[in-house]
Amino acid sequence: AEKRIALVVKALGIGFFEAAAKGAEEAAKELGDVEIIYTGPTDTTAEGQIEVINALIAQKVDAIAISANDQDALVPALKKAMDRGITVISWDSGVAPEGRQLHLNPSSNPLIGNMIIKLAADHLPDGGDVAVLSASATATNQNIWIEEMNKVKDNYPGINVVATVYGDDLADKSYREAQGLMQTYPDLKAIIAPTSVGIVAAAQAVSDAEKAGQVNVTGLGLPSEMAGHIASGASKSFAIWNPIDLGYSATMLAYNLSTGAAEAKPGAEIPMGRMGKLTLNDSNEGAMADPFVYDSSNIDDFKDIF
Amino acid sequence: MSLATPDTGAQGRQIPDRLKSPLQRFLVSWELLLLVVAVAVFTLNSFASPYFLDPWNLSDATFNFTEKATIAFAMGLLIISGEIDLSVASIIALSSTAMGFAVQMGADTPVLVLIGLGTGLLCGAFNGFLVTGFGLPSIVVTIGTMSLFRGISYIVLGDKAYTGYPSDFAFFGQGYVWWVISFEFVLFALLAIVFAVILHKTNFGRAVYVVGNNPVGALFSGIRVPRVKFALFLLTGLMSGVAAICLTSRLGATRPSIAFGWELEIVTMVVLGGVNILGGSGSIPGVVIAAFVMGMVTFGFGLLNVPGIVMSIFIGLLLIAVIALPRIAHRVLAKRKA
Amino acid sequence: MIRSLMKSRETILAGAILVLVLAIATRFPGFVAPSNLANVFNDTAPLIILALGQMVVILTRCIDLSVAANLALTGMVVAMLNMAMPGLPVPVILALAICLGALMGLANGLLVWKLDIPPIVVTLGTMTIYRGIIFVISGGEWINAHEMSDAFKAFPREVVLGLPVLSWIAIAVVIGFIVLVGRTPLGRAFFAVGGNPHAAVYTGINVGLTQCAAYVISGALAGLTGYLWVARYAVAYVDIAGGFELEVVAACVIGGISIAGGIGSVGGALLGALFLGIVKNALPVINISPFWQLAISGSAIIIAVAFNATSNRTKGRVILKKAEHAA
Amino acid sequence: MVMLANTQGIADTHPQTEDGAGPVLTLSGISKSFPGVKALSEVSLELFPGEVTALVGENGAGKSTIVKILTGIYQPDEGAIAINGTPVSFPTAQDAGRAGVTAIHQETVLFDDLSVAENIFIGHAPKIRFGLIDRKEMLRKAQALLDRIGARIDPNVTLKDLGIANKHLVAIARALSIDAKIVIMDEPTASLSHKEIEETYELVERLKAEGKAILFISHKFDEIFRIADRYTVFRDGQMVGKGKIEAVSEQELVKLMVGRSVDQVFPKRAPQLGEEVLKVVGYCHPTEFEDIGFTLRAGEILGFYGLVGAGRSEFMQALFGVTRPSKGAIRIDDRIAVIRDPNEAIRQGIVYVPEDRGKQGAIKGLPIFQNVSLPSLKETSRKGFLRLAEEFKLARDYTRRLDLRAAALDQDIGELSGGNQQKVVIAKWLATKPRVIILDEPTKGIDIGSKAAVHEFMAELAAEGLAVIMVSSEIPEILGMSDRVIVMREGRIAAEFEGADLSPEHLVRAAAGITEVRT
Ligand SMILES: Nc1ncnc2c1ncn2[C@@H]1O[C@H](COP(=O)(O)OP(=O)(O)OP(=O)(O)O)[C@@H](O)[C@H]1O
Ligand SMILES: Nc1ncnc2c1ncn2[C@@H]1O[C@H](COP(=O)(O)OP(=O)(O)OP(=O)(O)O)[C@@H](O)[C@H]1O
Ligand SMILES: [Mg+2]
Ligand SMILES: [Mg+2]
Repeated sequence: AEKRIALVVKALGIGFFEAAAKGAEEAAKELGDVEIIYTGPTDTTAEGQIEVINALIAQKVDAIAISANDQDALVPALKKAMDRGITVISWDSGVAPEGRQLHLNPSSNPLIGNMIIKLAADHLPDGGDVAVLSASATATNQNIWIEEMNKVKDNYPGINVVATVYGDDLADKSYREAQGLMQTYPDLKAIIAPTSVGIVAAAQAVSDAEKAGQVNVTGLGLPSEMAGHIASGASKSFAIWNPIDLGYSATMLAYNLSTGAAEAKPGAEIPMGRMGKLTLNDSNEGAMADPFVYDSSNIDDFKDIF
Repeated sequence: MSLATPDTGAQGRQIPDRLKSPLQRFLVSWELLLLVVAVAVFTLNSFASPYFLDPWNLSDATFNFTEKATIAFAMGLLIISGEIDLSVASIIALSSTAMGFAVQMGADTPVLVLIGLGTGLLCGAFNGFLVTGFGLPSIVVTIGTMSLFRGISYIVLGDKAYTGYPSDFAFFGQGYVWWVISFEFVLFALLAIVFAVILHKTNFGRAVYVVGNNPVGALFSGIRVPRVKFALFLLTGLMSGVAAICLTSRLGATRPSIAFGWELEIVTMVVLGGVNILGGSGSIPGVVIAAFVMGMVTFGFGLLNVPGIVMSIFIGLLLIAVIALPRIAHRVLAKRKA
Repeated sequence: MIRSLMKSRETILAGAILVLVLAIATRFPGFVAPSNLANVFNDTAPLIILALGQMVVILTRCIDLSVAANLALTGMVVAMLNMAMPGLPVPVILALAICLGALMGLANGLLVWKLDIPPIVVTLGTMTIYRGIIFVISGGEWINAHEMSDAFKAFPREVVLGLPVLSWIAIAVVIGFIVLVGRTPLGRAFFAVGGNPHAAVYTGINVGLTQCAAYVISGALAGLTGYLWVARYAVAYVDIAGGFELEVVAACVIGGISIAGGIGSVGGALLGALFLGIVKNALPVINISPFWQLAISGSAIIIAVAFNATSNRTKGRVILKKAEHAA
Repeated sequence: MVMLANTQGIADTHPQTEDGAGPVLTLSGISKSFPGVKALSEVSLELFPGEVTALVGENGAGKSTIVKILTGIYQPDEGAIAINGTPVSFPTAQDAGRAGVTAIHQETVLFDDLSVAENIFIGHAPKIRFGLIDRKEMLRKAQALLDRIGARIDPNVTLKDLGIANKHLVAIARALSIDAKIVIMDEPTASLSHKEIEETYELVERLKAEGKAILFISHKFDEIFRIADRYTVFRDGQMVGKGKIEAVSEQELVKLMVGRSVDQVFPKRAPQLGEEVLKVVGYCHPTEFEDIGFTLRAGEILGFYGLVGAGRSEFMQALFGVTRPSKGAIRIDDRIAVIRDPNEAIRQGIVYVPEDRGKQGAIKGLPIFQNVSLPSLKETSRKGFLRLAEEFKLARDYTRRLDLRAAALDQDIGELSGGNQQKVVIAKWLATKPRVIILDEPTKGIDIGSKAAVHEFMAELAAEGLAVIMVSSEIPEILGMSDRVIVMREGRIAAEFEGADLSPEHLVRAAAGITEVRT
C-alpha cells in the first residue's frame, strides 16, 4: 500500500522549508509508493505544531518527519503518535530523544558553530567586534550552534563577540535589531546571523546604513535570497547545506524506518538514497553533510535552485 | 394597608408576565443558530474525512478547544460586564513559568497546582486593581499587562525551557478519566455547568448583566460595581491559571512563548458564542457551542491538511457571517412585508 | 479649561519623552545625535501613520484591529505585482496600495455601517481573513529583496533634504491630519459621532457613514504603509507586522485618545507613537537584554495610561462659590 | 377602529389664522410602529405661521415620535408631510433643516467635548475655500445667536463646563442657527429655572412675531394656556382633538388627554408625624455643598426647593452614598450610620429615585421585572440563587400599584415611555420597603395623569409612616405636597419654611438669594 509520510515544518512559507519539501517530493518519486503531506502551522509555535500532529495522528499517517519549534513541548504529542504506531523522526531542529526515533542534523553542530565564526574571521585579518543575530530565543538549533561557536571562538584571536540579539525570524524585527547593533557598536565589523531570515534582514540593514564593505554580514542563508547582497558587498560569504537534500534525506529515513527496512538504534547506519547513509550516535542523532560556502564566485550557479 | 401587601385594587392594569414563552424565545435565539452551524460542521466533517467519526479522533479533537474554552467561560462573564481581558494568554505564560520554577525547586504536583492557580489569581487581581482602582479602560490596561506578564516570563526564562514536571502532573493535560473521555474534557463540561449556573441562576450573575447594561444605574441600585468587576478579573485570572495547568501538563514543558496569540482566539470564541462585545448580553450555552464549532472546524480542516491560516479565514468569515446573516435576513423579511 | 488640560496632557507626554531621551543620552550619547534621532523618527514613521488612521477610527467609537493585516496584504499584493511587472512606476504602485487599503477599510466600514456589527468583531474577523488571503494568494511563499525591482525598494529610502521619503510621508500625513481633524466638517464629525452618537443623528450627521469614512482613511493609510513597509524591509510574507495592530492602538491610548471616543488630538497620537518608537529603539541601543524589552514596554503602557487617567479625573461639579475660585 | 375623538375639536375644519393664511406644515395619516408598539397611528397635525400650537398628551402618547419624524430622525411608516402644500420627505436631519424645520429636542442632544460654537454649528458650519470650516465666522455667528436669546455664554468654552440650564440655552441657540419657518420645542422648560422659563416665553413671543410656526410640547398646563394659540391632543398614538386654545378649558383638555377626568388638586393630607427617623449634621463636600443639616420624621414629606443647579441632587446622592462627604454625620433612628456606598444606604433603609432616569434609574436592556427586583434580590433569592417566580410576583405587585402601562413584565424597560420608566424605578425602590425615600424631581417630564398618581402615592407612603424627601423645582408641587421645605442655593441651605411661612414669594426669594430669611 501507499505510504503516507508527513513533512512537518516550523512554519509554512519559509523558503528553506519550501525547498526541503521539493526534496521530499523528489524522494517520493524515487520511492514510487509514497505520498508526501507537507504541512505545518502558520506561525512558529509549539501549540500550532501539536494541532497539526493531532490531525496527522487522526489520519493514521505512516510517518512524521518534523522540524520542531520546541524540543520539549512536542514530546507528549509525538509520543502519542509513536504509541499509535507512527514512525517519528525529527530533522533540522530536533526533538528530545524520547519524542522521536532519530534526529537528522543537517550538518554536525560543532562544524556549523565553527563555520559561522570562521566565515566572519576569514574577512577580518586584524580582528574586530562581531555580533550575533539569532532567530527566536527558543529556537533549538540556533542555540546549539551559538553554543558551539562560543566553545571555539578562542581559536580566532582578535575576534570579539560583543552581543547576541534575537530577531525572532521576523524580517522587520531582525532589521531593527541589526540597526541597533550598528548604533551600539560603531566599530562593529561583522554580523553573524545563523538564520536565513536574519541574514537577509541584517544585510538589508547594512546596505541601508551604507555600511556595505564596513560591516560584513555572514552566517546561514539561502543563495536565492542572498544573491543581491553578495553582489552589493553587504555580505562577503555565507554558508548553508542544501535544504533540498535535507528534505530528501528526511523522507528516505522516515520511509526506511516505517517499512521496517532499518531500525533506529545507536550505531546503526540507515540508508538515505543518493545522500548515502546516516550514522547514528548514542542519542540516535546523525549529521547529513558539511555546510557549503557561497560567495561571489559561485552564487550565480545556485541562486536559481534554492 | 401596609407596604408589604400592596393595594391590589382595581386601579392597576393586569400586565402579563411574559410576551413569549421560553420555547418561542429559544426558536429565535442565537444559541439555536449556532447549534445549526455546529450540526452542519459536524455533518460536513464526517463526509469530508473518513477519519472524523472515530471516538479517539473526536477525543483528540476536543483538546483543540477545552483549554481555550475554560478561559472563554470567565471571559464571557467579563465581557458581559462590559470589560475585557486581553492578557489571558500572557497569564498562562507567567503561571506556567511559575510552575516550572517551582519544579526546579522540587515542588510536587499538589504544590504545582496551587502555584499555577495562585499566579493566575494574582495576575487577575493586578488587572482588576488597575481597572477598578484607577478607573482605567480594561482593553488598554490588559494590552499593557499582556506585554508585562509575558515579559516577566521572558526575563525569567530567556531562551531556556522548564521541563521535568513530575509524571503524575501529566494527568491534567494527558490523562483520561474513562475510555476516550479525557480529564480536560470532563473539566470543560463541569466548568460549563458551573459557569452557566453562576451566570444564569445566581444573584451574582444578575449583577454581571446589570453592570454590563448600565454601570451607573447599577451603582445607583446598590450594586458594588467595582467589586463585581474585580471578582470577574480574579475569576478570569483563576481560569487562566487552570488553563495554564492543563496546557503545561499537556506540553510537559514551559517556554515563554507558550499560548501565544490565544487571547484573540478566546475573544473570538466568546463573541461567536453570542456574547455582546459591548457588554450586557450573552449566555454560557452559546459559548459552549461556539467552542465546539471552533474546535471542530479546526480539526476538520486539519484532517484535510488545510493550513491553519486558511482555517482562520473560515473562522473570520464565520464570525462575521453568523452575526451578519440574521441581520440581513431580518432586513429582507422586513422589506418583503412592506 | 478642559482645552488647556488636554494641552497640558500633551505637554506632559512630550516632557516624559524628553526625559526618556535624556536618560538614554546619559548612557549612550550617540542616541541624541541628530542623525540617530532622524533614524528613530524614520523607524517610527509607519507607527505614526497607522496611529493617525487608528485615531480617527477610535474617535468615532470604533477600533480597527485589521490595520496590520491590511498592511501585510497590501504589501504582499504590491510586491507580487512588482515581481510580475518590474517596470510598473512607483507612483502607480503607491496609488494602487492606497486604493487597495482603502477598499479593505471600506469593507470594514460597510460591515459596521450597513450591518451594524460591533467594530471590534468586524475587524477581528477581517484581520484573520486578510491574513488568510495573503497566504492564499502567495501560497505562503516569501518575496525577497532580490525579487523586487530596485526602484520599488528605493522609494521609501530616497533621501530628500536630509530625511528619507518615508519620514517625509509621515510628516505629510501629520500635517494633512491637522487640517482634516481641525478644519473640515468630516474631521469635526469624527468628534461629534464619538462624543455623542445619539446627538450626532439629531444634527444630521450620518453616524454610520462617518464611521465608514474613518475606516476608509485608516485602511488607505494601512495600504500606503503596506507598500512602504515591504519596500523598506525588502521582504513580503504572511506574517509581516504581525501583532502590530495592538502597538498602534497602544500608541493612540498613550497619546490620550479616549477609547470611549470623541476625545483626542493629532499631537497626542503623534507623541504616543514617538514614545513607543523611542522605547523600542532605545532598549537594544542601551544594551538591555532583549528579554526585558516586552516587560518594559508593557509597564510603560500601563504607567502612561494610569498617568493620563489620573490627570484627567473629573472632580465632580463645582457648585460652591469658594471652590470655583480654587478650581 | 372607532376613534374616540372629540368631535368638537375635529370639527374645526377651516383652519386659518386671523389674517387668513393656510398652514405652513401639514402632516396627514402619519403612522409609525416600533417593535411591539404602534407609537403613532394615522395622526394629522397642522402648524400655522405666527402661531403657537401646543401638543399635549400623556407620557408615551407619541409626541416626541412626531417630532423625530418631522426632523428626519425617524421615517414614518405611512403618511405624508407637506410644507406650504408641497409634499416633502426628510431622510436625514439635515434635509429637515434645509426644508426649514428646526427643533429643540426633549433630550439635550449636544456634544460635551466640543465648544459651544461648534455645538451650535456642527453639521452646517460656515465654510471658506476647499470646504474648510471658517472658525472666525462660526464664533461670530454663535456669539450673535447667544446674544439674541440673552444667554451669557462664551462660545469658546467647552460644553462640558456648562451647567444643565446653560446647556439647554445652547440647544435653543442651535435650533435657531437654522433659518427655519417651523420651530419645534419638545418640553423646553422642563429643566429650566423660573427666570429662564420666562426668557423662553419671551423668545417664543419673538419667534411668533417673526412669523414662525411653533410646535410647543409641554405637560405644564399653565404655560400652555399662557403662550399657545392652538392645541392638538394625542392619546395612545392617535390625534384625538384640536382647536383654538380659547375654545377649550383645562378640564376639557385633560379629559381629552386621558380619556377621563382627573382631579388635579394635590391630595389632602393630615400628616401624622412620628419619631425622628433621620438626622443629618454638617454634611460637606469640597466642591458641591457645604454644611447641610436637618432632621426628618416618620410620616413627613420634606421638600427641597432651589433653582436648577443648586446642588440638591448632589447632596442627595451623597446622602445615598454615591459620593462621599468630606465632613458630617448621619443618624438613623438612634444609631450613627456610616454610608459608604448605595448598598449600605439601602440596607440602612434610605433609597433614592434619581433625577436622571435614563442613566441612573432604569437599567435599559433588562426586562421590567428584573429592574424592579434588582435591589430586593436578597429577598427574592435563596442562598444567592435566583427565584424568577418570586421576582415576577414582586414586580406584579408593585407595578400594578403604580398603574404601569406595558405589554409584559419581561419587556425591556428601555421600550417604555419616560413616565412609565419612572414608575418602574419607583416600584423598584418601594419593593425594598425603605424607611426614607428620596424622590429627585419625581414628576419631571411626566404627564398629568401619572403625576397625580405619583402625588397620591407619595401621600399614601407618608401616611404609612415612611419619611419622604422630595426634590422639586416646581413651586406648586413643592407647596402642594410638602409639610416643610428646605431651600438650597449654591450648595448651601438658604432657608427652611414651615406652616404659614410656606409661600411662593418666600421660596423664590430664598432660592434667588434676595434676602436671607431663616426660620
Ligand atoms: N426607539 C423606540 N423604540 C421602541 N419604542 C419606542 C421608541 N421610541 C418611542 N417608543 C415608544 O413609542 C411610544 C411613544 O413615545 P414618545 O417618546 O413619542 O412619547 P411622548 O409622548 O414623547 O412621551 P413623554 O411625554 O413621556 O415624553 C411609547 O410607547 C414609546 O415606548
Ligand atoms: N454641567 C453638567 N454636566 C453634566 N451633567 C449635568 C450638568 N449639570 C447638571 N447635570 C446633570 O443634569 C441633571 C440636572 O442637574 P441640575 O442642574 O438639576 O443640578 P442639580 O445639582 O441636580 O441641582 P438641583 O438638584 O438643585 O437642581 C443632574 O442629573 C445633573 O447631574
Ligand atoms: Mg417625549
Ligand atoms: Mg437636580
